[in-house]
Amino acid sequence: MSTAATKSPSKIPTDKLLRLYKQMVAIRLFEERVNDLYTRALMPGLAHLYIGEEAIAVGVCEALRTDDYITSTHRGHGHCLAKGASPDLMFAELLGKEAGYCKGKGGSMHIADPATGNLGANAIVGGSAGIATGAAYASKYLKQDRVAVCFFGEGALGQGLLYEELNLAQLWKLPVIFVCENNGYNEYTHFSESTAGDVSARADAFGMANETADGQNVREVFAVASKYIERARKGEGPAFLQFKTYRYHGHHVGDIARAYYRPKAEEQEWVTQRDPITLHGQWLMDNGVADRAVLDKVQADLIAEMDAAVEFAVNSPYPDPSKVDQDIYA
Amino acid sequence: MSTAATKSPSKIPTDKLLRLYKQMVAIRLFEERVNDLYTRALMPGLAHLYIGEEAIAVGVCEALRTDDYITSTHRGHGHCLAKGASPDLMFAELLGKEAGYCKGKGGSMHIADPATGNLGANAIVGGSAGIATGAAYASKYLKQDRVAVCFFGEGALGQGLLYEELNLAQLWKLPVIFVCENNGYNEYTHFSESTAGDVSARADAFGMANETADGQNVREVFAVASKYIERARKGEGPAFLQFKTYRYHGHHVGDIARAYYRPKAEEQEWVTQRDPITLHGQWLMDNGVADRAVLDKVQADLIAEMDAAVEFAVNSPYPDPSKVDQDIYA
Amino acid sequence: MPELATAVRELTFGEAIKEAIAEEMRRDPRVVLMGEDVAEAGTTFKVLVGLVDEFGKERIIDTPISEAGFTGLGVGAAMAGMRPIVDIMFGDFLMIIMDQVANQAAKIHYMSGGKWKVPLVIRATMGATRRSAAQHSQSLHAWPSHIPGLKVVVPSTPYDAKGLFKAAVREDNPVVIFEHKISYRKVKGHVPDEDYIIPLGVADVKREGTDITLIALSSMVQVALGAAKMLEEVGISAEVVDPRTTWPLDEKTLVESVKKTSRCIVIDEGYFRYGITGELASLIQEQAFFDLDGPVRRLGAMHVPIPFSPSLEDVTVPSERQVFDLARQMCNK
Amino acid sequence: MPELATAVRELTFGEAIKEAIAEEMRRDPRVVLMGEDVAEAGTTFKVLVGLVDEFGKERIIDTPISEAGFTGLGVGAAMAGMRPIVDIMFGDFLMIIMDQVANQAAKIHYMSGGKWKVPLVIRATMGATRRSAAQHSQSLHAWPSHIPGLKVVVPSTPYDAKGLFKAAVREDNPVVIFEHKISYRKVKGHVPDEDYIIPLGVADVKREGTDITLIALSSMVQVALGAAKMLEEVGISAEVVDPRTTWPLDEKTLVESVKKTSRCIVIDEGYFRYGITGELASLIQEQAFFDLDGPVRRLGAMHVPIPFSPSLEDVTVPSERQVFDLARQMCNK
Ligand SMILES: Cc1ncc(C[n+]2csc(CCOP(=O)(O)OP(=O)(O)O)c2C)c(N)n1
Ligand SMILES: Cc1ncc(C[n+]2csc(CCOP(=O)(O)OP(=O)(O)O)c2C)c(N)n1
Ligand SMILES: [Mg+2]
Ligand SMILES: [Mg+2]
Repeated sequence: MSTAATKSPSKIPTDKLLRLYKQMVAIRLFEERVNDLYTRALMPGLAHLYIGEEAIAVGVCEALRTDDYITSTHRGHGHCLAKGASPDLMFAELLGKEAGYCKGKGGSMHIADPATGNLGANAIVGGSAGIATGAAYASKYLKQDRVAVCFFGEGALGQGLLYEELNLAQLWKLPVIFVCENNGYNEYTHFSESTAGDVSARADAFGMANETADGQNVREVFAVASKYIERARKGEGPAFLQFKTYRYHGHHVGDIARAYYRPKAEEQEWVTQRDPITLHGQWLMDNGVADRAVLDKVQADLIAEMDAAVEFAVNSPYPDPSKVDQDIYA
Repeated sequence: MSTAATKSPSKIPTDKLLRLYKQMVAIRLFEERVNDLYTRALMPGLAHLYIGEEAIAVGVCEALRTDDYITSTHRGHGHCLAKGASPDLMFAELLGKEAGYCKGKGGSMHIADPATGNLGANAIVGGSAGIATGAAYASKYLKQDRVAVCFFGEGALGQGLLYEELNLAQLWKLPVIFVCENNGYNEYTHFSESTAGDVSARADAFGMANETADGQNVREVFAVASKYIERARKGEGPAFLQFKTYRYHGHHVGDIARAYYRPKAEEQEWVTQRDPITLHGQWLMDNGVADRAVLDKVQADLIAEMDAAVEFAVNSPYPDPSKVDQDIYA
Repeated sequence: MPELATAVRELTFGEAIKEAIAEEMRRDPRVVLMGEDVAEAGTTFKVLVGLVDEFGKERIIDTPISEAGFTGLGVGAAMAGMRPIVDIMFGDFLMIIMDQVANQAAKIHYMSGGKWKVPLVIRATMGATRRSAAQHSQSLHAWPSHIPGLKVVVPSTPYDAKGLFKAAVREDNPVVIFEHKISYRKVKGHVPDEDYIIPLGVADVKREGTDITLIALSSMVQVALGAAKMLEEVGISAEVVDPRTTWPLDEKTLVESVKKTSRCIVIDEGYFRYGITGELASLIQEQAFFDLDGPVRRLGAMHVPIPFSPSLEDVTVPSERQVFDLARQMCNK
Repeated sequence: MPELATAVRELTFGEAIKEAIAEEMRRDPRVVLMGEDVAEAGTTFKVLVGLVDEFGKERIIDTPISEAGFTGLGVGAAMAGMRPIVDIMFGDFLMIIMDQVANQAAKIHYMSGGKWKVPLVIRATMGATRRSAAQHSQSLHAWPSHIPGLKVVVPSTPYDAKGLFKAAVREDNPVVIFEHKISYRKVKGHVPDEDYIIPLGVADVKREGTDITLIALSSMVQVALGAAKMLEEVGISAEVVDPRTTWPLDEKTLVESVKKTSRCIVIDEGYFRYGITGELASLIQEQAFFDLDGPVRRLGAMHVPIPFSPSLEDVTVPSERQVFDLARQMCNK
């Protein structure tokens, strides 16, 4: 595990430290509302909540520029928000409304937003590895200095495509960062049942720089990500980062009875001992960056924003059926 | 590189040492005739010659039982012969004759033979990795003790499927040996232009036992292969073996002018200094296992056999067009 | 309540498939099933819950998320004496495994001159309107149907699902079976508690009629039956014919029905263009042209990527109303 | 010899494609081409020999043997401002890249509500009778044609190849282009030394006629033209119509021709079942039923894995003689 971040957390400016907190809380609140919308049968289909993993999206995306690229996954709300998406347009998309990011055509698993460099969430596990690598290739070819981040769950280590992209990225020294969010489970199966050997060795296989770090410590994520993103930006090549994390909820909102695949005690342990928001909040207070009142204010403001965003989405119209065959071709 | 074989070559019984020689010469003679048939426009399509790489197929297959499995590649004649195929039926297949192994339906890239455990050559680079792994899975499930060998060129390291199979094989401890024949070129491109990092690290990525050895030394190949095949047979899991080798001829029989992608001097170096047949022949003489007359006799007998086989094939009839829609379904 | 025991036993579509798999696994120890989360989770769709308790994790096998990897493994295992069933969850993932299915499994028997066999069953799903968007809602049965060497099964009822699935497991050829996701729980019907198979390549007349033939597959059989009821009310007698397998294809039953009724609509949930309906409409007009009252008509999924929003998604799938309107117009009533 | 300069310039099919690529690369620096052995080797088929000398290895890029990998990379590069051409060599390898093509490239524009674009060209090949056996001889253009969001180009002449390829590069959508391997050297024709494009979705009447319409694609256009000559000798006037793109599809030109001639054969080199001919025959009968003299007929590659042996392979592809015989029978002459 990296110790870069834990050793010198103070290198992160105060406003950034607060922003890391704010962004994590925003994702948490967003996802709680998604769950609620599902429970109230207001959301069509399903959604995969990012609760518990917020530090990764936030730590990584706060190290990116707006014009940098990301690709995301089925569990993508956190990445989209962390990269700068607006909650109102996201909720609208999740509810299938015309006002949504994708005019209701994409839904939870396909939120995309050129304005924030979001190349799109993806419902094919591992399916975006090529897209991220290609964006990095374009950045290099066009002599831009944009970096692309490919977020994926450890389940994507099962997809051959990922290895083809790791090889291409390393061979051509592309500015792409592969971020493996290892939350321990591929759906309802522990990753040790699906993954032979060491995860980091999968990057070593291609001689790719890599590091494994604590995905519940947002400062550590930010520090590690910053290091490799800047390295990539300078043309020094790609990296593979593994962050250890946990999803508190089910694989998707409908996955309620989970005891058959993971113990309640394990869930409790992460929720109570390793929550990235609690930990960072405590650290901010312990280090005199903010007091409880400041943190509470952050949360209160976000609650108001999120509730307004939900209301906007709920009251927003569905697309007219006649729009169904628009946007097939550019 | 392994030194197992070079340290204790004498452990190989005399008849085996001679058989290793004979089998390599058989492949060489076979392939020379393929080239000749092509040049004389008697062979439809193309073929990829195995000349220069004989020690690998022979060293590995001599460590296998007849009921063990192999899968092969577009450059597959050597593997088929080494596993026990008859030259006459092979030539017949290459010429598209009814008497061929596949009734003329497969051709050079698809020779298959259940009698010798040959699951088939494959024209999709890396395409047989699953088939070999699956045969190993069946062997384990059915409580047989058969081992499966997957032969592939280093170019197949570009195919994602291979990594999925390495993971599955290691995870489930399947008796499959992945044999990477690294002849330095993917068609007309040096493998260093297509392969990031160390080849052996691709196996380490899955925690798979692996070894890299000299593919021009048939005794070394045999020793290394024997070790891992017996290990797999005992249920101790798969292995990944890389053998360094060289193809003397073009990527296929029509690839004559090669100077634009590899220097003549490099070819000459391998042909004159590292020929597996010359080296092993010399070793046999140096170590008093055989004298020149014995080796000449081996060759002369094989020439007679190969010429008869060619004649059989050339004189054999083409399949009747009415057979075209037989064998689609079992 | 002894009466209940003699009542007709009804199963859902999903239960029928589970029963087929269980029976075949009991009958033949070479049958195993592998896929992602098939064991304790009983698949994402929960269709196989409980099977692992009977057969153990050696035979109901959780895999990594490697559809191409375990399908390829299934091909090799089938060649080496087993009868594997591989489960790829969403039919959309067919796109990932197509080389193993169509370049390998489909061709090995032929390329080897008939020497090797590949008795492999590939379970895929199909069907939209689950609000799963463009990458989890497709009905891609046209693709494997285009490839010689494969057999393709698209059951519409629990009864058919059980009998066809059992036939597929006993086939010596690779078979792709498309299970309709919405039907898993929604479609119920009589399923005998016994060992029966339905041979692949035999169409079924799901409803007899005289005025128009509705050829429908999978989910569209229910739609066609619904439309047939509506048509009956306006005095049109519709025959509903279900090919049940796209390959082998029971051309005769289809053509004979159309020769009798002189009108035909082909209805499928796959994308409209270059798919199932094109082939079937085409061969009907080839073989029944002079009996036809007018052109064979087709209804397929709208030719668009499948949208997420309910207001859009619902209009992409052929409806009873559409079938009714078209049929009525064709019958001039 | 100044006369030569004014003579009509003839190029092979392969040369025309090379010229199209070179012109587009000169015009637009965002265009790059990548694939296996495309640079110094100029592709396996030697079609691009020399391009790397003009454009360098930064723009004519040799890749690892990772078709899915570099196609996916092409998708991302296209979204991020480039106009990549990816070359997958044998069309059979489409099976490996289908997820990137049909789940990703095809759907990204739609799924993003029109926000992202994927201006990607995918070069594939098609065509049998090269004695390359079942995994290197297929014509799989029906598959991408089935998927909304893709455009599919199947040029038959050098003139069309150049104009259509250039149009494909300028498209803001993913386009799959199928180049016929045998045509690379065998088919020659006039190609202007200038910048012209042929819009996708415009069929071309390759030969006018009055008795029967032969709708043919790619290699089959030559076969149809050959058959048309033979038919002329027996007094039958055949019109040959080449759709040039399967999607978008110029239905109007096809239908109008058939309305005029009242007879139609659709000829394609893809597998016969659930492919191109089914769709085209189907829509012709839908739209021209009452002008038809008899059913629309079809000729496709035999529905078998493609065999290696010349004696078998040759009978799998439709021939001039087959077209002639069928047309003659349909015209009762
Ligand atoms: C190619 C593919 N296979 C299977 C699925 C179904 N699926 C969706 S999410 C998921 C598990 C992913 O696990 P992981 O990558 O670890 O991400 P996590 O859900 O844990 O964030 C699976 C199997 C899919 N969407 N795509
Ligand atoms: C999936 C796939 N991509 C490309 C090809 C074309 N092809 C045939 S052989 C070959 C090179 C293979 O190189 P390697 O694996 O090193 O084997 P070698 O020819 O050196 O024995 C290529 C690219 C193919 N047959 N299959
Ligand atoms: Mg996970
Ligand atoms: Mg090689």
